Amino acid sequence: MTDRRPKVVGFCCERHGMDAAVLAARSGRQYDASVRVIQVPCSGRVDGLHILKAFEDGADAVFVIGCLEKNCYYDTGSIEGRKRVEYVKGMLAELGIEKERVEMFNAASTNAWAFPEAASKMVEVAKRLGPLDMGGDTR
Amino acid sequence: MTNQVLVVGGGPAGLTVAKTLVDRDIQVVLVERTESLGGMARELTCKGLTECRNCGVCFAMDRAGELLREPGAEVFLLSEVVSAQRTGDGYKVKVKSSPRYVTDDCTGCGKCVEACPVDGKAVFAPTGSGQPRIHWIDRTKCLHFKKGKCDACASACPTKAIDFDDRAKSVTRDVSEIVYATGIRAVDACEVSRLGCGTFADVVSSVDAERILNEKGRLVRPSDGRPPKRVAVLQCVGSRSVKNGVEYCSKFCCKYATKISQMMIDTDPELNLDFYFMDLRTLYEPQDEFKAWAKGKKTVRLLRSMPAAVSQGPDGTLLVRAATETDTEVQETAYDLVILSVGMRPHGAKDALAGQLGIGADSFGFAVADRELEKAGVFVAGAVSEPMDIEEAAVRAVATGSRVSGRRRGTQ
Amino acid sequence: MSSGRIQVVICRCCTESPKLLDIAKLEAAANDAELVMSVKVVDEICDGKAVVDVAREAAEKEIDRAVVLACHKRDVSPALLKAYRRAGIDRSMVEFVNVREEVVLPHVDDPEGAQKKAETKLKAALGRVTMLVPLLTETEEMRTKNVVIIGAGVAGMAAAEAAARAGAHTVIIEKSSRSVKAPGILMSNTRLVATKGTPGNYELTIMAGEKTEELECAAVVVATGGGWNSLKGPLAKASKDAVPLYKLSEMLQAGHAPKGPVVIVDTPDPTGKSLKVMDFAWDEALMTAIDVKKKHPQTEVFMLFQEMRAFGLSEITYKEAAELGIRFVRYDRTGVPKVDPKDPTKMTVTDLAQGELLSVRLGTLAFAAIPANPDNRDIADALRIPMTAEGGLRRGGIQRWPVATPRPGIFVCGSAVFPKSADAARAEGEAAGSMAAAYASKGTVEYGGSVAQVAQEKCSACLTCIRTCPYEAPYIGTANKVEIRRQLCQGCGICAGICPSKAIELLHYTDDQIQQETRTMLGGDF
Amino acid sequence: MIVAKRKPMNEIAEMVAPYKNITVIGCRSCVAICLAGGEKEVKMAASALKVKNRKEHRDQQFETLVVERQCEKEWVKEVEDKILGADVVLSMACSLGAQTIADMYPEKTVFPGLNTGFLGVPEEQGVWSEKCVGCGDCIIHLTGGICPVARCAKSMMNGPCGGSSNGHCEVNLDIECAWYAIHERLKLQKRLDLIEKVMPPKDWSTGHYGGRRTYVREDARLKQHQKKGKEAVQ
Repeated sequence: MTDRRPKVVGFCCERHGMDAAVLAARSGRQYDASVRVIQVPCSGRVDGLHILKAFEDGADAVFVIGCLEKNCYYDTGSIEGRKRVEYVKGMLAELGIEKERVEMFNAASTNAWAFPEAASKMVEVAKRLGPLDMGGDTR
Repeated sequence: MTNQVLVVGGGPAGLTVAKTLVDRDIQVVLVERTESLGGMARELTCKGLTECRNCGVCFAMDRAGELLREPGAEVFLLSEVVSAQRTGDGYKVKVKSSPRYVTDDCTGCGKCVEACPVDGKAVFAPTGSGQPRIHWIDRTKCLHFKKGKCDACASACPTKAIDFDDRAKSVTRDVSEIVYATGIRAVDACEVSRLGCGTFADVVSSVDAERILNEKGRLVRPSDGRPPKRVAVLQCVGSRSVKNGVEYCSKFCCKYATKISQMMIDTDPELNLDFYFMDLRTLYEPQDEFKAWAKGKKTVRLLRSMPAAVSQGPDGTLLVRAATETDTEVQETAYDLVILSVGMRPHGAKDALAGQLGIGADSFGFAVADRELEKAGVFVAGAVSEPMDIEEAAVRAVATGSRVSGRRRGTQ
Repeated sequence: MSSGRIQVVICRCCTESPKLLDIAKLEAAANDAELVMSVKVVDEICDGKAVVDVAREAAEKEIDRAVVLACHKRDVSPALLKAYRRAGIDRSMVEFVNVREEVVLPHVDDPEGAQKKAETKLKAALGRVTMLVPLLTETEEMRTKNVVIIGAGVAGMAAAEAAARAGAHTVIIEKSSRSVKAPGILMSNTRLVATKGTPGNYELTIMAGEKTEELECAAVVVATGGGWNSLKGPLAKASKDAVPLYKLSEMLQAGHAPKGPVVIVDTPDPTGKSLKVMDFAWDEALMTAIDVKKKHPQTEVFMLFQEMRAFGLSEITYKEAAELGIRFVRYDRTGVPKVDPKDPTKMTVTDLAQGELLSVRLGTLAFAAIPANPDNRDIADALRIPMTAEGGLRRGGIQRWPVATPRPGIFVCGSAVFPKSADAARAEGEAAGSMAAAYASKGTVEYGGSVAQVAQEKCSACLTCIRTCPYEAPYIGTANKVEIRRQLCQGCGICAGICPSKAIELLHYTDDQIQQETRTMLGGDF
Repeated sequence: MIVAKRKPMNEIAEMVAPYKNITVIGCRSCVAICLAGGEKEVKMAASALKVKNRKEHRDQQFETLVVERQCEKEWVKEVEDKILGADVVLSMACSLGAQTIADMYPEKTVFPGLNTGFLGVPEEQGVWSEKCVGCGDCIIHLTGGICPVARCAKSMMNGPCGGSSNGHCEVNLDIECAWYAIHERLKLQKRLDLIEKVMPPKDWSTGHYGGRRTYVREDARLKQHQKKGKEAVQ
């Protein structure tokens, strides 16, 4: 059963995060269909709890994508978003769960490569580490 | 009187003027020569990975996206203003649009480009991050028009967006003001023959480098598609040079080159990067910030020297010959990739339309419009008037927009 | 508990090309879902007829919320939302699923995966739409058309002129006694002390001389300029006749001959120990040097610099200066200019181009540096706008607008942000002034929508939200618990994400809504 | 306020590992404010443990709740059924909260989810520092409002030790020497004469060294006649 598709959830900001995803799509860039995107107004809206709940609910990898720091539509939102991701990384690492399973990315609206690259990286991580409830050593 | 303003040019300045006016409930007719909006900005890459480096590229492209959705703006792509006639307090302008041969149904998938049998292709996606991202066909190359039978792209298109019956269109509009923002052209790096441009595949201009970065997110060598290990960045290629007729400093090259250098090091901290320059003129950045950054990186060297020549070594590497800072000796250093940071020339200030409107050009070709001309309703915006980066072009364009709307208040 | 009467609209134009998805299956899934009262598959939702058709059925079936499977919500025709509004459905009750750019286009080679993704997204949207509540927007009248401009320098004057031209009432606040001809009111010897109020209705507290006054305004332009008068450093100390560049230029314009030789140094603190300078007035320095040389050809002129930043067309001025015989000396931190302690008219510096120690007589010493204005701190504090570490005022991210701060209605321009030439400062002032006037001329401020909301019974008044909000929206209210100023909230949700007591929710993106959506997304087939 | 920090998640996981039904209780007072044990942290800790369980195919039930002040019986009483219904309680309050629950329900196992640190103040968002050790005999009126007992590593009472250099403490150069700070503060207040004043040896019996302390305010206590319910019966 380990050949099931990895479950990847992305929290994507409505501004440059989504703009980058749309530009990528219009430029014909492809990524794995197992990436599911949840739109939030700003990466600063993402709570560490949302990320953990996503893992609880079956995600194998979670990523947050927002505007570039210092160019966030909401001024400081993507800086906050990164901090939340870092905090969750710390919690997961303490529990022996690979912290690579959660990642923060930044994108500008003109970066066609940014969203597919982030999505593919997380799919690759999820494939490499295996499903959260099967693969991986327990340490 | 008419409530429309004609904006010539869909680059950062033209877009910002247009958006400023539309926001003030003034209708805009925007005429862009190429197949999509963005001007030079669409060729350039965003220079941030995590943190914004304030290059302004996204600002221009976001405005392009906004303008296309704006009901108050009429955008003509692949179009030219063929004439502008003064009529009382405004102008009657004639816009000629070339056919794109691809409808709005295009999804940008690129299957048509794959299918096109023409060497060098006859159907293209807009370059860079241009908006809208709809393909277009070059009639002069396309076999359908040349031989009248090929329809490879049409049958490959999953959305049936190819329309060979598309026709050139001509429209006239009455406008009250005209904003001339035809922007710039990058200096062709090959004009400076001694630096190996055109001779060696891995000598690229900074515009090419940005294009590669924009497309792939990382820099690769054109010759083998592999990431370089040793890179040289040469400043002031074509700028500050009497020989090229670009005596002025192009202003934005130091800003953009230092920022793509930082971006390259961010993506590959192992990369060896040598930065050759005469004076370091980073815009809107403390003068020693880049120097301090370079000092903190073991693999980055700043060299105050204008290289004399680029040649090829026996192992295929590129050799950059440059004097040391104190001019005491000449050294040759080997690189995998050489980036020539090119300057700019104003574009279109000497066009027939500019002449018709009374826009003059100075000895470098920059457009000159005085306040008298503005009273007559002709404004010049953006880098066609003097060297500037995107941010400054945007700021000045907002100012121009305010003068346009101010004139309107005055005449009403 | 979920409730509502849902309409599902599927746009073939967005979902079917390229041919990938089984629309019939999506339609069936929508029909099978709970609470769905109407499913419309239309050829093109941007088509006026389709919109009318959809809206008619929505009205007939008493629909109160909708899920639209199309493209990016920005690109869907605004006519649809208008039609829905007429049918009594608020825009906040319409959930868009971007099938085109999130499902079809990026998964062209994986029809099976795309189909599953589309079905899951439909399910998640159906779940989400039942949890939505209509959002309230309110409008507030602006009480004045005033635009207050702080600083009567180059940028401030340009701002005032542009704002006045656009029809605003301008009030210039200038801290010195300088009197200039400006449109509107000029208040000299006046400082900004504090700000209250909300965008469009700011209430400034100003000190005019010794008197405290209140000033209402719709928008503010900050044009405090650089801190030329705060020049300090070893060179300024060593020579008591040292002046900022603009003083030298004023002297020349007044017809006085400067004592030669004239030495223009970039900064009074070349090692950068006590005075960090961001940039220099190179344009003006070069023009002043040329002015000296042209008016007084016998006077020797030296320019000492670490980096000659003659941007753009200043390069031509630079060349002209060199041709006129102005001596340019580049130095670095290993051989900085020093004034002889025994003879204050002698300066030595290592000329890097010549590689030798140069000795210069000091007639007049001027500095080209534009240090950050020390007043910026008080201004930023009063207006609650951010600053850079170097002491300049900070703008918002460039993606929004070039002269704007994160706070609506407050604009910054000129050297208050970063040192600039007079010409660039003027353009910025003009831009900022016109933006402020355009903001003020709107006459009303619209606010509300997706904003933060506090459950006061949960609030610990820990101040975390107040400290992290970029917009000063949360504050401690009368109950000693946090309240949100809806006029200031822009709906980013930073506070909701950071509140340690989970007392703040962002409407439209509540924890429940986000978590429910995540759960449905992950519950579907992969 | 009381400043605490979450225990590393692995320690928490290890503690609760043998149990099936776990109630996690946070507190809305000090620990919520110092971002260690408010509702968000409680839910995140439970969620993180559930993620670990998902990975290891283990089944545990978590109940999460937050009380206003876990150090007071009445507040704890409100959630009594959740405490009694659980196999074990994980307290995400300071140790006072954890001990209150433990004392009220002696038969229940209570685990601390936080490490309780000190009495301190938030210096800036995200930074807390110790300012008081609760010695029971405050002298900051003599030291310019700066407590030498808490802020000097050696709790020196009459000026700095020999390790003070350039205003920094020898124990850690990042810490300001408390007595240097006191000197500067008194100078500002023009009360430098106070620094000359010799303080007698401190009576540490008012502090922790005198044994467990109890403060009683007779006028606030309820008389026997005022008590209700079972509290009235000794």
